[in-house]
Amino acid sequence: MTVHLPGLLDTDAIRKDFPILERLLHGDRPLVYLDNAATSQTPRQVIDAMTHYYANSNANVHRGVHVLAEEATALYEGARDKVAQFINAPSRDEVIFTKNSSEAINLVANMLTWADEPFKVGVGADVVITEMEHHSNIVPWQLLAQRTGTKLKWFGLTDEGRLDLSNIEQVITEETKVVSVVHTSNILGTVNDLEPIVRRAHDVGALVVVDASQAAPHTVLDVQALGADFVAFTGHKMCGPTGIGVLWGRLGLLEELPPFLGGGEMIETVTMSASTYAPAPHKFEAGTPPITEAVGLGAAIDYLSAIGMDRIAAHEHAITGYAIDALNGVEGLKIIGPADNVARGAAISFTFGDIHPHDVGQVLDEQGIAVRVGHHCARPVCLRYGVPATTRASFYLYSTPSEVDALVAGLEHVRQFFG
Amino acid sequence: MTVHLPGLLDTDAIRKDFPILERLLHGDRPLVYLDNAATSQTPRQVIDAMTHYYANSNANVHRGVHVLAEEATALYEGARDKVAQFINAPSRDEVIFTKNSSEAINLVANMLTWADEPFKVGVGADVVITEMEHHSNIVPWQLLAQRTGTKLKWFGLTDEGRLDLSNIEQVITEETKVVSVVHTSNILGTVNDLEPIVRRAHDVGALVVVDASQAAPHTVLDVQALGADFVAFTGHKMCGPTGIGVLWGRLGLLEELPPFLGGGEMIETVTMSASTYAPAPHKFEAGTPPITEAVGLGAAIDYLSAIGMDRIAAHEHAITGYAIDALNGVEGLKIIGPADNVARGAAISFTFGDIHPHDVGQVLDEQGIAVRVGHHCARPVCLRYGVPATTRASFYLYSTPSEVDALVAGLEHVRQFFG
Amino acid sequence: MKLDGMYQEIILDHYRHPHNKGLRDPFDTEVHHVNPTCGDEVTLRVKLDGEKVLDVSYEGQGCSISQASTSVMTDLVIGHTIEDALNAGDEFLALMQSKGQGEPDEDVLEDAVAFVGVSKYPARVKCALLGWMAFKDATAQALQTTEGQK
Amino acid sequence: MKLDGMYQEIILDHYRHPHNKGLRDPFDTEVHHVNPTCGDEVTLRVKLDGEKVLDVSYEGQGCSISQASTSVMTDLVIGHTIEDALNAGDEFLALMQSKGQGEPDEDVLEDAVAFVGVSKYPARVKCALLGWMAFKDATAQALQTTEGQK
Ligand SMILES: Cc1ncc(COP(=O)(O)O)c(C=O)c1O
Ligand SMILES: Cc1ncc(COP(=O)(O)O)c(C=O)c1O
Repeated sequence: MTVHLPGLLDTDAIRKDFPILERLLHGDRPLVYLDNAATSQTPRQVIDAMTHYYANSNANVHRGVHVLAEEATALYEGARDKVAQFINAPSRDEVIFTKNSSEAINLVANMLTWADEPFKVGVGADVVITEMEHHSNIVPWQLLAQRTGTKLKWFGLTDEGRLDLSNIEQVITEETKVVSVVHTSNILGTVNDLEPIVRRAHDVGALVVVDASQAAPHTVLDVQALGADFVAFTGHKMCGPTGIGVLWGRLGLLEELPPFLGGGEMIETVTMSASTYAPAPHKFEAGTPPITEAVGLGAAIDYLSAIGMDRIAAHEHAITGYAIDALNGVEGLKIIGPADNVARGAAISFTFGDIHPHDVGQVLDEQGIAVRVGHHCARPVCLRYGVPATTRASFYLYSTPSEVDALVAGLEHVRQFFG
Repeated sequence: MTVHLPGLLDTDAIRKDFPILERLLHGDRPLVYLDNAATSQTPRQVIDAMTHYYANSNANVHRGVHVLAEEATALYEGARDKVAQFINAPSRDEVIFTKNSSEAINLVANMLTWADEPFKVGVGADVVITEMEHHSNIVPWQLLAQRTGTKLKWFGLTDEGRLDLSNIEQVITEETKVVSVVHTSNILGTVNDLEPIVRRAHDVGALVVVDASQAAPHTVLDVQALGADFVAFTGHKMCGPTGIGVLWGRLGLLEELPPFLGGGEMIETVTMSASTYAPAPHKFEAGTPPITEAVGLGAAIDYLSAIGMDRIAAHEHAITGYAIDALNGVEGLKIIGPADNVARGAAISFTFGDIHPHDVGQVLDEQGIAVRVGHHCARPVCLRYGVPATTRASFYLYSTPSEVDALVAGLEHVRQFFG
Repeated sequence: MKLDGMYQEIILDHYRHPHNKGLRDPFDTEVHHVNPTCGDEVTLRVKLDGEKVLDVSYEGQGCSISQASTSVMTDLVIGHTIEDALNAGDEFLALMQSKGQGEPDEDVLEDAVAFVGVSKYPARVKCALLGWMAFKDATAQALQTTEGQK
Repeated sequence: MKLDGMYQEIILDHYRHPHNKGLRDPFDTEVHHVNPTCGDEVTLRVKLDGEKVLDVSYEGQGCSISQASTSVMTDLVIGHTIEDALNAGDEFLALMQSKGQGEPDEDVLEDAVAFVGVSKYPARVKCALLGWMAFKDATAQALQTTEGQK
């Protein structure tokens, strides 16, 4: 029986674009890929764009006068244009290519580590994060704190899996230099209301960094509407390749803040004793950039945009609602994170009686169902909710209601196995 | 007329592996790709390995219990084994994947920026480089110097394009904490004799970093024989993809030195207030690594190893010798760098009368010949030899004597054009 | 079902009815080990007596593999000589690194031979080793203390 | 040959026999501009007189495009009003950004229309603009100084 939910995409057509979805596991089990928050699958269009690049235009970018170098440069810089348009950036020069989200966030932390006033951090200044951050938005700030003496503060979480902003005036104060917060939690699924945080941060003159790693793939991301100063995301979660991420930053800030990595491409002129730097974004892109990966990310953006990010968001909302209902019907299963389908992304974490997530994941795998188990690089969330780990199912544009059904059936099997 | 040189590889067979070499430019001109020092071309075997990965095993690495995650992890860590074997590393844990050579060198510079004694840099300590470094081995050390007060010193160059080590005792002193030097110059082609540098540096207790970006692709690279403490190289110059580089470092050092980027994968345990770090190499690999790129680099290493790095070196030596002779016969052409074929890599820079390299490159391009023009990210070398820029032809395992002939004929055409 | 290779009945038995679980006195040393990738934890006590392992007791949480493996381990070491116990640990480690190819010696490893299937699942090998590593660590610490007292 | 689209005879003529090359006195301001990606350099002097560009002279090294473009530029601005000269610069910039699609106004740009082919080569556009940018900068500085003296 096929379920029909309002807002679903034509997944029959979409799934044909993803070669891996045809794979059979353990002999004859069709792959049910529910690990999209870890990484997304890659459509043929993206694979082909990269293959075509290697077979036709491969060269190092910039400075070359030969045809291949000009084509490679046009493709690489063209990908920057696509990203800028995708996130509604005021200027293409605000788009910096990094190797992943983590580097993008570390880039901001390191710019600030070496910045002069008015951005200077150190003793007497503080940095604010939240208890639902991914380790990649925790550890860079811990390192900054250790290295500079800046104090690290954070927002706690409510029992419902939402940010507790009740003490916002005490957490974000005149001492706060930067507030870095996740748009959509990769473990809880929570979509945060960033507006009050951005407002308060800007009131006290702090910069706002948004970790949009779980937002860019799933919803319309408009950096101007968001009002933040920096936004980070990563290619491999949005149908793109590994090896590329993006930091968007306000041009005025990128002009004033110091560079991070030094090397080829990021300079204006070099002598042995001193160098001057290229304007943004190149100032922050040392060395040969991820050229093929930018080509792939550009193709991924074309792919997603052709379907429409609003339609993808609606599809995932429908699937997530269906999954929440179905999982709530599984005896002994407890969702960790918002239990309703409001302001919620497509990742659902849960515990399952006292069966350890490793065992849950292993038995699901045997049925071809790929979920993630563990602390999902958000160990403080596990500590907060008193669980050692969770099982997480996460959806994307190709996910179907029958995959949710397969998960529920798989869980019944898990129960029998360990019963 | 085909030229036969001793040591040449079977380029007819090899060229069939590189789809791009079949490309015609400007209508009907076969591509003569002589820009290998900027980036190498990519064999079908490498493209296929990555395509196959995306279509079959794509997943995030580590921590996953599902089949795809286990396959992806095995492939990613398998690539680390291949790199370790390729460079004769004593331990696979000494191989860190970065995004390129530049990041690898910045990684060392930043480890040292935050290190405690005995590695601590700062006022009173110095860092030694050379005048023939690529900007990626200059700017990271300039940044370290500015940030910490460490003094930057360097070896000069002889008129013949070699390192001037006559004052080695004055340059490398008891104050020296690190010596970072290029193995093979990307602009001059010089292969440096590193033995006296390593000896002197270790005598005074300094660490040695070797920029092997132009060595790993072209010759047998044995980190144990080299005796250095860190070695950096980059995937896209050795038949691999963009988006990946390698830092090899001695395990003892990697254990003692502090991490650089923070985030997922590099931690052992995280709480809001403090974290502990995973052992090397993971300590230095924050965030989702370049997984597909590692798969591609592994395939590139298989490809190169099957041919044999010694045989590739012999091939390039033969081609380079042939090219030096041929270019020396071109009136008005002057080689910048060693004029003989001794201790020399496969990159040849030259000036051509008073015709500007940009014009040389443009007219060569029109004939399908791709060379690089400019300062090749080594502006201090141009300043040293009093030239604004050079034209550079650089060879690889698929380069042929007839491509050298095409270059020489192309240069005659350039002369006529601007005559 | 292929999974049976990993979750052998003997493993599920130990998981459902663990042996020697619950911390006991007296003990020489207590250690706390964590598997950071999955949050598995064990607190383990060791009581030595000259040449012999007098007692091992533990408390912990984790997956079936880590819990069963710890239970099996206690059976294998309690009452045996320290040397035999550490030897068994080495054998078990070798088995776990065998990628499913190991041919375990049942005389040495007894119930622990059931874990051969686990060695095919790299992500689970660490689970199986958690209790063993804690035992090795606790024993080494206890021996050191005794050395110090001599 | 397609290259002829870039290296039009008129460009090669200016390259071989540049106009107004060699620094001259008197001048109001002198600027030094560099194209960091290829090492092209120009030192350029401007002498203004109220409304008009009295003189422009320069010294430099670089590729045929940058040298010819600077030579053509001097012809176009010397003796013209400052307004017309800056206008021509804007027209030329627009032409260079046209990716080969520009339809330059020969009345305004004269010999500089020959550069339309260069605009198809992104790597060379900066070369063609070097002299023009230096002129614009030197003129702006000269005007500021005059303003200051009023
Ligand atoms: C000698 C040398 N060092 C460093 C680099 C930098 O490599 P990447 O651009 O891949 O970081 C290069 C390549 O451009 C090089 O030739
Ligand atoms: C919320 C969030 N932030 C940051 C990251 C880190 O992304 P990457 O591993 O690509 O650096 C992830 C993905 O794991 C994530 O889900």
